Amino acid sequence: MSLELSMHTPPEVPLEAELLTPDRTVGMDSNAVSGIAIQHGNRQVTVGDFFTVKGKGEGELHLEGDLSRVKHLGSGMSSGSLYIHGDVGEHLGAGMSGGKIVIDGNAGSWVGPEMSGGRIIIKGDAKHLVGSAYRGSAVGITGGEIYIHGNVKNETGHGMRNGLIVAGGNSGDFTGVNMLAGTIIVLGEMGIRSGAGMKRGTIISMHPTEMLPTFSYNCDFNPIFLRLMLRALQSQNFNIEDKQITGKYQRWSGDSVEMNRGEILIFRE
Amino acid sequence: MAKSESMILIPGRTSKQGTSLNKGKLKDEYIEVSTTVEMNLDDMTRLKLQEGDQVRLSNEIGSTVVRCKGRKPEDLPAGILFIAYGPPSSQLMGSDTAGSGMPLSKHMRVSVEKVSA
Amino acid sequence: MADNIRTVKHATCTFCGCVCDDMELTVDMDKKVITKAKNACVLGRAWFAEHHIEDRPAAMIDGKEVTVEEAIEEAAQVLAGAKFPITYGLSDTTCEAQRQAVAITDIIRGTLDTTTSVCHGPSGLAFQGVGESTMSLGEVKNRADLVIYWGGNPAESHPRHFRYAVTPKGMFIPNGKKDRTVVMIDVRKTPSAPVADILIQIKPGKDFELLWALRAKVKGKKVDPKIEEITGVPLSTINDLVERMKNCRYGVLFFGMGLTMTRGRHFNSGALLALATDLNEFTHFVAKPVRGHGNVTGADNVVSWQTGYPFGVNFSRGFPRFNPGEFTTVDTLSHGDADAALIIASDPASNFPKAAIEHLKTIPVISLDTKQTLTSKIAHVAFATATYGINTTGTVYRMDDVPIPLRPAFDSPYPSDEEILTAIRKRVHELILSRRGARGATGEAKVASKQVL
Amino acid sequence: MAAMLRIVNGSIHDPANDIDGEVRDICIKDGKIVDSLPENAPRLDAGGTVIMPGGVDIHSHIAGPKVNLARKLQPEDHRRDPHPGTDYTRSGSGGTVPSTFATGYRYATLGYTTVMEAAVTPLGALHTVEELHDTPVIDKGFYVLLGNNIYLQNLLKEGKQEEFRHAVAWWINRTKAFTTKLVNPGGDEPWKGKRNSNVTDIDEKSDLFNVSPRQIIEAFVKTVNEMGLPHPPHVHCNNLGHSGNYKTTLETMKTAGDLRIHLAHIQFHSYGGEPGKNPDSKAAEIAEYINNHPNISCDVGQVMFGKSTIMTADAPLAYLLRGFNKGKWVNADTECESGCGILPFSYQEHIFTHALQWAIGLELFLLSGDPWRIMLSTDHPNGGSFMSYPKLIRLLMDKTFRKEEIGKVNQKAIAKTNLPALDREYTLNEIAIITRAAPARALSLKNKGHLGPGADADITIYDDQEDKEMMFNAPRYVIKSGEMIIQDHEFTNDYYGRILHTAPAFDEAIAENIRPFFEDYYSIEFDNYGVADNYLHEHEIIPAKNS
Repeated sequence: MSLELSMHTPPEVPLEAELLTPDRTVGMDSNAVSGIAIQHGNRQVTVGDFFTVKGKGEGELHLEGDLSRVKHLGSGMSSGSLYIHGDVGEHLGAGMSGGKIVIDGNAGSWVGPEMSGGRIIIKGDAKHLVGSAYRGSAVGITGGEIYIHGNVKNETGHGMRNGLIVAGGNSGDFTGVNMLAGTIIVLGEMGIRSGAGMKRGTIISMHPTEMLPTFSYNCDFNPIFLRLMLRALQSQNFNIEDKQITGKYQRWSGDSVEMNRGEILIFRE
Repeated sequence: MAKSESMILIPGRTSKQGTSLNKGKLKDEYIEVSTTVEMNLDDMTRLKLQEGDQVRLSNEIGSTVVRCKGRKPEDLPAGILFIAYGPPSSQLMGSDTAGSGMPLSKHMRVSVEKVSA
Repeated sequence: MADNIRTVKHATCTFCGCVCDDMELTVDMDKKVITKAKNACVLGRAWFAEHHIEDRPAAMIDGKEVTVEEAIEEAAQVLAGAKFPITYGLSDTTCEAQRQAVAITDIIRGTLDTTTSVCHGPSGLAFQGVGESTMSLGEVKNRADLVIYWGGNPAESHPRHFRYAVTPKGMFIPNGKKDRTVVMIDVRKTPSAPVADILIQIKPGKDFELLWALRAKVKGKKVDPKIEEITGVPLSTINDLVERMKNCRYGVLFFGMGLTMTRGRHFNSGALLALATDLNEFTHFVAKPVRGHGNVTGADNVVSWQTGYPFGVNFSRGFPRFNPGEFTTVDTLSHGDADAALIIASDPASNFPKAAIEHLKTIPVISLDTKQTLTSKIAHVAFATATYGINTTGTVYRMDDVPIPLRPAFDSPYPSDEEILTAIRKRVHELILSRRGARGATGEAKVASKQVL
Repeated sequence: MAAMLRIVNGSIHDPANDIDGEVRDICIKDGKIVDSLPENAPRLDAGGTVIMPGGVDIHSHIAGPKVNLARKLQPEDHRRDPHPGTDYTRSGSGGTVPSTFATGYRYATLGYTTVMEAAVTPLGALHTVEELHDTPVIDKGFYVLLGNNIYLQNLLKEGKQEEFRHAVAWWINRTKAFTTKLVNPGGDEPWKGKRNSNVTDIDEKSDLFNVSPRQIIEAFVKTVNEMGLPHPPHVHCNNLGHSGNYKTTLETMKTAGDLRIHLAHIQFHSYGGEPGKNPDSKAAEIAEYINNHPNISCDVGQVMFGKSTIMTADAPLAYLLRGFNKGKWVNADTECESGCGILPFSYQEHIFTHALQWAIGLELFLLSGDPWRIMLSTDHPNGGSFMSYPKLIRLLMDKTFRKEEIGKVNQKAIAKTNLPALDREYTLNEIAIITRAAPARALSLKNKGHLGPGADADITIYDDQEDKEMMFNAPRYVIKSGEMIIQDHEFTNDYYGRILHTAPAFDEAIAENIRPFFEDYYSIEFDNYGVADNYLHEHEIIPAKNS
């Protein structure tokens, strides 16, 4: 049996619910979960003030309702599964180290910032700074996987050091900016200035994009690792055509203002 | 039928806006400054606009009507509009700050059309 | 002939971020007007000349005149009762008032932001990403033989900026402008253009690409020749600029909101700051945002020393948190988060994005301003306050972080921002402590007397 | 808080009054320590505690333009270390460069009640004073940077020793400083004016002023001693951090002759080896020289492992350090006065140089023949945060703990030192000397650093614990000027603290000599420069001999 929370009162101002994670609620009954402290603006309230709680904490947590003003859900979680049936607010899975988060709807900005492990799956769109560093920090995610079936916006994978980010739709500007390593795959179109300041790492896009003047074209090739990756994504219902699996990719290296050891791969029909 | 054209709007500060600000933002002078858009004279000719004509600027956010004023092509390139910040430019400004706090308040793509008198 | 004339020397103009402190004001003390402001620029002259005492109520609630005390009580009740109150503005007031505003926001656990977020906020983020090689303006006067303005129009926004950076004779620049090369980079030929020895017109929105290409060139890296087509700047011009930058003795890059407000925002500023840093491999090179309103730099400083962060600070959890895009005012308003607003010396109702203005109209607003604005018109509680620098003393910071004391010209019948905010701070503290039922309720008197809170 | 309090049953460590662990009463009245109180005065039973005067930090960077730049620079550092407010205290953020409120409160939670900001440009003095007003609990002052001041160097070039003395005094008065600070004297001009170069030798004369660092140091030592400022010139020697710099340090000390001089963070100046190559330890040579020269005082500038922030008026040094990882870096030039460099830094046990620096600092402490002249500091936040003082105290007091810690660091570095052979353990009284009594004496603060009648009632009461890190980390009570600020480890009050400065006499005519220079080369008005009296609020003038 899992824990099921459904929102009965919409918040007037943002709710912050970092304690609502599947691992922290293990062993709790519905009363205990109702008593967990969450933050409503500047007031401390409890889960029960906004959610009806059913079930028992056994590592699987379901939330439903319009959670677009609920922030920090799944923050710091290390195991278990969190399912959100609806839209969700900012800082989803911030700093998580393990476990799985699945969102039916859309997510706000800062999905999985500075995460080190685990998996986030979003069926809809997300906004800015997916899998990124917070301001001032040079290092974004250091591990884990983020799969977004819809679009993402700016600074996806900012400062990423390891892990995988996949966007089924388009990305905004500065995809993979200042990336240190890791992989970003954008199946739709990328905005401008992808890979700016990247040191290492790989950005893959299925559509031509405007390259920064500090990237240089190397060759066309058919990377084997990509075949494996794209097949795996296909099995997760990402829309990937066979020709993208078998076809050739332009390889660009950059960013020359940094170490020039990053690469951007562009599918070329 | 009025011709509509896509241009880039650059709101900015001017010293006239600065001096009129001191009188008060609800005073005529300030309102006049912030409701005037500068346009390349060639663009004006093409759009059949005279100095002081009213134009509607619009984008996916909203629209506003301002008076136009010609600038020589060497001072303002074709396709660029300049306006002092103020309530009219707010009408066209999106609120997505991309995790920065700053809305995109310059270089907004707007469509321009003459408002018939 | 009025004989009650007073002269104020070394007065400070707080209109723009230049904060020129060499004003000599002639004040008609009977009429309470400044009749002459020697050394002022066109903006400064208007700033001083247009400030006279207006006949309007010192305090209003919902448009009706009330006593200042009643307005303070109402403001405190609104702020202490709110769950997500925001404090915004602060660039056109003294550091003393700014300190009180941060204290209020800390006590009520609100969100504090300044006009920095819609001005050089992106440059602040860039600073946090790459740092900055910078200087006080006197160094430019004394040393800079290469001065580059990028994406700004100082002739109109900061008319006397050139007196710090272009025209003056300095210690190692004995002939003033003759000893400097001035480069202006902009999308249009602004009224600042005549001061430039070299004018570079760039295609709109391509600043990042040009800055990035310059960085690569400075580092001796290859740049895609398409850069010429992309930016509209010939390769020969780019190469020439790179050589000038590497070979100058003391170079400076000033930059304006042409970088911060356009697509790329903090990355544009960051690219410029990184370029200045890179150039230090070859020579001494500095950069500086040309900051806007009078004391916006003071706001950055005060908020930073009190909270650790320059703007966009939230206190909901009882300590400061920083996240631009979440706790900045355009966001807290346009997302509909804020449930009350304390707006000090700023007019978001007239220049914010439409969605933000619409939300602002639905919540109780407390405004402090020297003049009527669209914001004071929609305010639930509106205070008319004295003008800093003209009516009040205090401290302001120039765009290069240099603090300057104010020398007021004449008294105002209105209280200062600092006085109003101090009174609100004391009252919200009482209200919050009594809500918490704290033992601290007895502590308030002591704490207040020690001036810390 | 009652105006009177008698603290009874505590074990008193008051080395300035030769009291070493005796149980005595301490009587407080109106913020001062007094001989006696009426029998019915309120009592605080301090049984089982160790009582010391409030701590005095002689060298720290807590306020002013460079500190605030370093704060703004590092949101990532604050985010992990929030400082919540209480009913009595303001909130803030911590990390290596805490907000002003957090700085004051955190010093108080370590039992410190007086802190000196060690480097402020004259142009930034007003900013510093404004920040100090928002730095609660502690009394505070600052040292004004004059060692690269262009006007003063011109006077030296012209041999105008008399004008030099008046001008130095003018600057101290104008900025409300406590004493003069020299940082890498003579090094700014090559940095700013000669494509980021530096002086490398104490006798290297600048082209522009034809004076060497040694001449600058000599002039300040002579002048400040003549003026009788409460603290001698506070000197950050040339060649900080460079291998072989101990020679420069010895030469700097020799330059002072038998006049008073304070050397800042001397650990960073005690390196042997060849320039550009790996350093080794010259702690023994430096300690020996200091031990034999009673005119010299210093603070150690201990390196502690973990995060730090380099912030220094020694801009070339910061740039050099930036070269290692090319991370974010700040350079900030102040016209006619100073340079400045800032970067986030991290000292790591496994890195040779960092481990060597750590060991050299400990060697200096352990080789010190006179705790009154080698004082505790980390050059906060350069060598590490002041929050690491309790751990440093344990390293000094507990040789078993020290040996364990030595075992964790780069052993090649340890092999370059004598640290493992040093078995000395500091006593509580010696700790009381290096953390309060000695700095107070070096600063001529007659009412600080001791618990005799007439002293400020700045008192720290620790639970007597075996683990000295625990003990010094959380005093049970902290009393500031007679006010109980911390009681049972919790804030129960707030306190404003006051600004300590000095006001040496000088010939007012010097101002009219400075004015034309100022008008030519500065960018603000002469009359708006410095710190006007009305900015001081609560303050205390510590007298100079000639004022």
